[in-house]
Amino acid sequence: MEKRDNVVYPYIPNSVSKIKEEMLKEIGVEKVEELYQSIPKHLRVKGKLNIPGPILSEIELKHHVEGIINQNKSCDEYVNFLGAGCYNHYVPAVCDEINGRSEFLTAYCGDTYSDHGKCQAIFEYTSLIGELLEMDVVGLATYDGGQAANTSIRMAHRINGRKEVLIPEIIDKDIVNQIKEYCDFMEIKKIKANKATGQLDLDDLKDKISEKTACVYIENPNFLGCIEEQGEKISEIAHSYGAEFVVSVDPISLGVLETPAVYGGDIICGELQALGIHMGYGSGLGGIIASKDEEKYIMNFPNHFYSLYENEKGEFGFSRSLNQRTSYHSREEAVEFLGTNVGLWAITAAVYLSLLGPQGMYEVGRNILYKSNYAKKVLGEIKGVEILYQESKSFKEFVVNFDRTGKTVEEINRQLLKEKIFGGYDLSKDFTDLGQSALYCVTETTRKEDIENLAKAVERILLSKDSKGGKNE
Amino acid sequence: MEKRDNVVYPYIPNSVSKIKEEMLKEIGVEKVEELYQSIPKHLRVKGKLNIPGPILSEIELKHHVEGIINQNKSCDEYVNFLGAGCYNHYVPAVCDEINGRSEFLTAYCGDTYSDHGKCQAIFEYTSLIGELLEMDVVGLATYDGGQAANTSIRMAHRINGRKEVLIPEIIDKDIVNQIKEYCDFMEIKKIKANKATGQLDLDDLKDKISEKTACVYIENPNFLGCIEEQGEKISEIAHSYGAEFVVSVDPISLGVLETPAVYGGDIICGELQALGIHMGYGSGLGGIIASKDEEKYIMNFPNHFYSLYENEKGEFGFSRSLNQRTSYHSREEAVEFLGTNVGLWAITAAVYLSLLGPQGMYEVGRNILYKSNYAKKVLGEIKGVEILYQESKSFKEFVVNFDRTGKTVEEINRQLLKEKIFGGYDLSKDFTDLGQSALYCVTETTRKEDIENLAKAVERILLSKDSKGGKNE
Amino acid sequence: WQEPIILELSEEGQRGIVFPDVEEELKDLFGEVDNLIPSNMKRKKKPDLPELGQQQVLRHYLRLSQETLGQDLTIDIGLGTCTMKYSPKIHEQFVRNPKIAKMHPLQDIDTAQGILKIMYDFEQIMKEISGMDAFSFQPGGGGMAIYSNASIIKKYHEDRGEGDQRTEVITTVLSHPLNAAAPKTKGFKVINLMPTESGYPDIEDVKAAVSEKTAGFFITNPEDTGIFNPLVKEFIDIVHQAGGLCVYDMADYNGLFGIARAKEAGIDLCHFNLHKAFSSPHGSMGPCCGAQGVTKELEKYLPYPRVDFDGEKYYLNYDRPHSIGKLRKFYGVVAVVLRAYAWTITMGADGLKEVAETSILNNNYLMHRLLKEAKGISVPWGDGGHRLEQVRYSFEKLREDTGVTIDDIDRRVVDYGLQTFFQSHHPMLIPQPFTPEPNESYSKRELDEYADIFVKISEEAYENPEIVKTAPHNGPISKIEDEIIVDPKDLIVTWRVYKRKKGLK
Amino acid sequence: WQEPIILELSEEGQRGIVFPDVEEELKDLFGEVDNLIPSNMKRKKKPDLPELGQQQVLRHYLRLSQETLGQDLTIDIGLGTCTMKYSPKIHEQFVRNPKIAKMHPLQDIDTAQGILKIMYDFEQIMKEISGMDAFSFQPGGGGMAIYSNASIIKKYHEDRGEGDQRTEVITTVLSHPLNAAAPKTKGFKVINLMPTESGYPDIEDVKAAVSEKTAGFFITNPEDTGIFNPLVKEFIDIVHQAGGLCVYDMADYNGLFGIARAKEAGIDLCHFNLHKAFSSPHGSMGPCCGAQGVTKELEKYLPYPRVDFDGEKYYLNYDRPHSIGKLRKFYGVVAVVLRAYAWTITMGADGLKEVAETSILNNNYLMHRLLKEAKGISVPWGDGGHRLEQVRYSFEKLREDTGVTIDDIDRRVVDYGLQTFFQSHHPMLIPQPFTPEPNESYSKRELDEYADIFVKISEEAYENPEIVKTAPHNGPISKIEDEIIVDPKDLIVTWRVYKRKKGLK
Repeated sequence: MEKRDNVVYPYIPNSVSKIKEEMLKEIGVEKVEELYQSIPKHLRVKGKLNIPGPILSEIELKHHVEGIINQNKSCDEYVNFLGAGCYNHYVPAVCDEINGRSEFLTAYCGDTYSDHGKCQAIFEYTSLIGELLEMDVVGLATYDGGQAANTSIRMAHRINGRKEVLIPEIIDKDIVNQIKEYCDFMEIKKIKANKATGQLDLDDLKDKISEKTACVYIENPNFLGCIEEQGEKISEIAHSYGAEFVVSVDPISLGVLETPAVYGGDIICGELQALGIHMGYGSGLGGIIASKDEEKYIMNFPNHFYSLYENEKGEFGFSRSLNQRTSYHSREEAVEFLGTNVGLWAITAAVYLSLLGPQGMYEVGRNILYKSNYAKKVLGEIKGVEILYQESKSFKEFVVNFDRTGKTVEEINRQLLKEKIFGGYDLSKDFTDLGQSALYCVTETTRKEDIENLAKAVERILLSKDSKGGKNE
Repeated sequence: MEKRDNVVYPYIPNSVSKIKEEMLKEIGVEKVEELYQSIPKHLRVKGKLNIPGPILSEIELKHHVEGIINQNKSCDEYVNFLGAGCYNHYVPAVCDEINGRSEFLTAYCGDTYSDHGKCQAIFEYTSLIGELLEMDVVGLATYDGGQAANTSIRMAHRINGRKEVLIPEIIDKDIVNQIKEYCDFMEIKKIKANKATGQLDLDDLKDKISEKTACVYIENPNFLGCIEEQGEKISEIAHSYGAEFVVSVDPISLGVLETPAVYGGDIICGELQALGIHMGYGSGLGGIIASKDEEKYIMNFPNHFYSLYENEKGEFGFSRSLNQRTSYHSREEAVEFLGTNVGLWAITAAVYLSLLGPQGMYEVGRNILYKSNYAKKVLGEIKGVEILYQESKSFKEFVVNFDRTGKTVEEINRQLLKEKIFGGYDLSKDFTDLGQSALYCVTETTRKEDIENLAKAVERILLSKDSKGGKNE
Repeated sequence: WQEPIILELSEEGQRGIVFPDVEEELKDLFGEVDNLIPSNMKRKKKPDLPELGQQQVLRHYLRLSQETLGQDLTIDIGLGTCTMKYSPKIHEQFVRNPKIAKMHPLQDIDTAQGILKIMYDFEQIMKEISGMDAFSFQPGGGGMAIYSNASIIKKYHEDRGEGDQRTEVITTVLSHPLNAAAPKTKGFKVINLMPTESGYPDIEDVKAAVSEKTAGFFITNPEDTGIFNPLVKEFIDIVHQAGGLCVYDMADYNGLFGIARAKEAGIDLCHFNLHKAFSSPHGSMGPCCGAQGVTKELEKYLPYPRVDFDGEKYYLNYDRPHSIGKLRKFYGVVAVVLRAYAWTITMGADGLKEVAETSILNNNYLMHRLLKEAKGISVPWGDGGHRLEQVRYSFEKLREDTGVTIDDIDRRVVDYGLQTFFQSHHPMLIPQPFTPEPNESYSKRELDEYADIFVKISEEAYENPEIVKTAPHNGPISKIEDEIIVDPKDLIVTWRVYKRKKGLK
Repeated sequence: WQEPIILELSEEGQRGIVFPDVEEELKDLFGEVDNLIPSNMKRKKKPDLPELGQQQVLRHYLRLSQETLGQDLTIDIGLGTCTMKYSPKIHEQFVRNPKIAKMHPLQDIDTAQGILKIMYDFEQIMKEISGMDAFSFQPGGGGMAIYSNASIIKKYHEDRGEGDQRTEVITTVLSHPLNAAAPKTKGFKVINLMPTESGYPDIEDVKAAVSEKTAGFFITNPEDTGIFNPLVKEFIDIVHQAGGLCVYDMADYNGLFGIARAKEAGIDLCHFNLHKAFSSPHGSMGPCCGAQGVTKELEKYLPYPRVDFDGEKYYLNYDRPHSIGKLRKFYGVVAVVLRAYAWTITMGADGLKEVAETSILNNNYLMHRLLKEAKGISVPWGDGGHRLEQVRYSFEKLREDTGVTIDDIDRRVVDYGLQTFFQSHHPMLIPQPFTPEPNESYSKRELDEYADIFVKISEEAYENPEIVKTAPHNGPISKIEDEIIVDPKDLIVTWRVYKRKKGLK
């Protein structure tokens, strides 16, 4: 290993000794250390950090990192039936191309003039989400769907000052925990689900709603894939108590399913990742948030608004607006804190929606409807396997119960793994009422033969006797 | 499948019926067919083409194509010791980034004003190759190293009107065939090699050279990896007969090895692929061609020259120059034909040379020298294995002879394949004198343990008895 | 380009991508797709999305990209506090590898050992860099990490029965606004300390601020002034004595690698922005990762799950009874963790220190040149001595002399091909502020070019102020006269609102 | 940007990338590296390459890329004969997959079955599209394919004992220059036929040109005029009767997919440019692929190796005793073949015909608008009827009226964000020529925008010709007054020569 003094780092152009000396001379000091003598000795690091590296050569770095990540298996190699909040939708090549552009990838908070293109792309994101949701006001995407739900709920609280939030019983435990963490001054009440449909039990809702209710929050489709048909009624009930109606949607369903704007949603939120963003082991999440065009909503958004302006030449420009709401401008006086979120995913979603257009959104939704229903059908035909919530229509996801097979989801999934299949998400821990159930997900990337192969594999596994055996090899 | 009339192709925006009708109306015809009625019926295609497709959805296209190409094994999966004209050198990520930019990828023959950046990048390619070779005139890269050799030889012929070309006996059969194909009006004479060194037999050269010799063409290092040390002498001999001295070089050797400009090369050519371009099963080839700054050379280049100009504002511009030489300008009066070549690879090589700089070029050369010599050493120590041309120093490639092992290269390579190793290029067909020999190649991407694993594998294979067995599974 | 809004480019019937047709067998099985949708949930009006061919979409967004000054394209020194540094291109190959990009977060851990190892190993690295005992990479950015730190503080005091008592958080007015906003969002009352002429608060002010109500103290060191607060340990001791916890905002850690850590200052919690000092690209404002570090005592509060190693296998540990719970689904933006890991092992310990030292050198070199050559610029506070990795300058003198404001200059730099610069967080204590951060990614030539531009603009301001005031002249668009709205009714964040306001179709 | 030459950006000692250090063990084994180099072959003077940090290199070339008008970025209709069409981005994922990019051409065919299958299957597709019996994808571009066709013609006549006799090749002066240059390079004498007012040669001229010396006839149909020569079969028959072979240049086949083929015209050899009609990107002038097609009779002459299938496995067939040999090492630019394969199967038979028909429609629509609206433009030759996929216009009237030349207009379009257009190949029979090719990739909106720009420039020429003559005003650089050198001494293609001429270091 060469001595440190001789190392010139490709990422640090001025690590060349001669250049450093020139600069030090210009400044008028002898050693770099003199420039940070303001840091007291007792606050200094003793000795040298004990970390791995350096791996200065790109060849060796690539070898090292790829050696590690090659231990992973991807959903290209395995057939995936997992969903539950992150989805293996198709990512068009053009989405990858645009979000890989050095310009978008390495821009940050530049504004109206220097990052005109970025600002326009973000305005297009909010505009296209607006069209998809039929909502006029859209905030820049936030961390994830859970955070979008959190902010929606807090917005409701800020609007009406109330501290109770009603959420459905059928909901992802992680989302509940996110709400508990972020809205910890609020009281969360769960509304029961109809056992046969999975949809909201309106009687229970009526029982629990009151003048203390800040908002009714539902998901459509819900966490277990059931399409909620009672949106209009829920809206009426919520509004009759002066509560806001917050709906979380799956945006990729909106080519075929109705937007909550039509059945009375006041604030719409949702998880963005489906719209052209790779899963990335969860890296691809983003939060949609939108509302009606009323001051009480607008002024309670914590997010940046890139508003359109026209100058005298008739050119469009885009500028952050009504900044007094945000914590960048008003610190603790802001409505909520606002940090850097997922701008690149917002741009990607704009590209996705532009590529698909109304027809593409319709087709992808239709494709998922047919194929997920087909999967329900073929799995449901397996002896001992039961599809739950049959009385509801479902979108993309559905619950498969294995109670009558005598096998656990865990066992079955372990066996499926050997056939290069990621089986459905195991619900047995979080939804104990449902016994040995799994949440299966079918997207437009799932092929008909994948579904048939899954069914065959499940059948084989259920017939086999020794499927309990230890770990996956 | 939907009816054709309804298909809107994402790559054909005007395939929308309504738009087509609008355009036809504007033109004043009823059907598109009317626009090509000038094509006589007897020249028309009868019926519909019988070809596969359509696969209109990107998902299915990706599935289909990747399904096929996944049958390939790459040099990421196998350890590669093949060279022989195409090399597994490291491609820096920045090279991939730049040649993947939509702008460079989809530009073509735009010129001075619209493609200023491309023209400058090409000028930088010629400038940096000029520095590497210490040559003043560099042509835009041509199809491959063989074509560069061809043009060099024809340039020599055009300069002195002679029709004999002397080439070394140790040379790639394909290159000879390229020369035969392209310079078929010339007579090719082969100069013997010294058995011990692989270098040119100067006595044989002296015997064969004459006033009829258009040029002496050598490769340095030669096809079997030997470094030719007699450049200066060969140059003297060639020049004393009024012949041109053409040298083909491996550009990646030039951080450590002397450029032919110093030992008398008049025209320098070579294969470009080593400089930052992926092998791509041979897709990455390109031809370097350069000469001294003399009219007789300049006016005999068939390639585009992007010359630098300054305008009144002191801005640099780049424009194709001395176009009368080229076939675009002069048709059959041109010096040779000129078609579209490998502009993107020229730009990539410019990026590569800029990244490496003098120090990087030195280091990569040094790395290859150490490791290829190490490979010679450890292979040479295996019982029955002999390294040929030991009396020469070598660069990157060298010949391993297995005659005394009783096994053929083919057998050994078939066994190595099972260990995920691509063994050296089998020379037994083209170089019958060398018996069961293979040309091994070691680059900076070859790891020390790869070499050691190779040696162990070869040892194992040579010890095993049943290595003759049939095909690789 | 004068590129229209994409909805203006729409041509009816065109399309950018096709999805696989549904097999006839499935159509036969289920009939019309409407059979699969509850009748009242069938979308009645198709969304008014644009209709364009694939290349038309591509071309539009490529053109927009060219109108965006990414750090790759420009000498992006102006965005102080953001550490706009080089994000190595090789890292993009790693994160775009299907072995990362196409992983589902719930897939069996046996099939995710690679990425789990990276997360685990990087935690060990972060522990050593900071001296803290445990890290979570779940926060989706610096803001969420600060929030998460506030959450832990709250839980900590609750567990000790002081939840109702300790309701105040202290920070400095020069700390990033989120150090006030995130604790406030968590429910704390926020006390802001003002700096003295030294650039940092007086020790007496700290003493006055703490009380039995003090839950925590959020501090950045150095703040955006680049002045290191040498009394930080004393501050921390005061807060500790009062029973509060102390948090370092190390979002902009770039000038301290290998020089100063949280541990030596006695810090309880801290966070780093991996998209800043650790080189993950900013991505037009995210996604990013706020790496949250805590002491051993506080480890149990970190969000679930944690990545653990049982000697054989990496696994996700959900057994976290004391955890504050969940901030973001799954495990954070692991792609950012992977890039930060790659960068850190590339540099090694010596390289990290070189990063810090070169950043400090670059910053002081730039300051030296600007103060010497650019008329009308000054550096308030501090003793006129050296700064660490950034400096907050003031162009107040220039404004007084010429009437040219920092906003004018900020538009003018665009004409010189520079990214808009960062002035200051609010409140702007320093008038006409300008906060560049010339980190280690820039060469001397680039620093000189950057300084030259400011010297030039200063000359312009004194000689021909109009050219600066009416800038940009060479940007993607000209100056917008009135870009600040105060009435929410004027807000236009969607094209549908624009159309409505303009009375368009 | 006003981006300097990269050598001007060099800062001594900086570096863009590091290679692995050599293991100590190896250094011990061999000592100094000089021991491994013959003493007289050790490089004495390091090459004067630039020294820059990695991002500085990246930034430089990114900026140059932004100063390049790729087809992805602009409505690139002007480059007639080049078929500047959309190259789908998904194809770039295919060719950049390591399973293609990192394949060595000599690796065992068992490990290359995927790519061999693609080459084999694509040959079958090309056979059907053209009606020919066999294809080689070895030629590295259209030029090399024409050359290869000339080689086969030569070999064919040699095999029949007529090698010395058949020394002449006939082509038309409107055919691509390579149809003259490549046969000439192969050693043939070239006879150029002139067009009549119809746009194609008279049948009597063909008869007069053929003789017992005729080796071959190289024809393009339609030529760059977009006029289909309806007599082509008669021409071919005449040549065949005289004992010559006939070659179609189908480089720009875009208007004929599914409509007209080589086979029906009785052609013996032809070639297609896969980077034109088949959508592989042009890559700033390559790499590309000239697909060479021949009849059964001539198959044996194709370059070696061929990709064959033995019923179980694809393999490389080197057993080609009659082959003309080798044009390019290995098997051609297979990445281009892969893209063309992907494009063709995406479109299918119906889609290919739609490509041709839409191209013809777009072209006639543009012609209709330009002739109607742009003053000073005309379309010589033909009967004023429809054209196929392109048109050669003339701005002669405009020049006469205003003094504005086609060169002026060609610079002026850059101000409107368009790529420079193609005027005409040499010799320029039509004065002030302009040859656009609005293929199927462009939308009606884009065609209209393109037409509008030309209408506008025509108006400018009549109203304010100076603005056109002094263009560009908005390009990366201003007009260079004197950019044509005639003396080789003035040539500057390397920075070293520039420095020498300027007396720089």
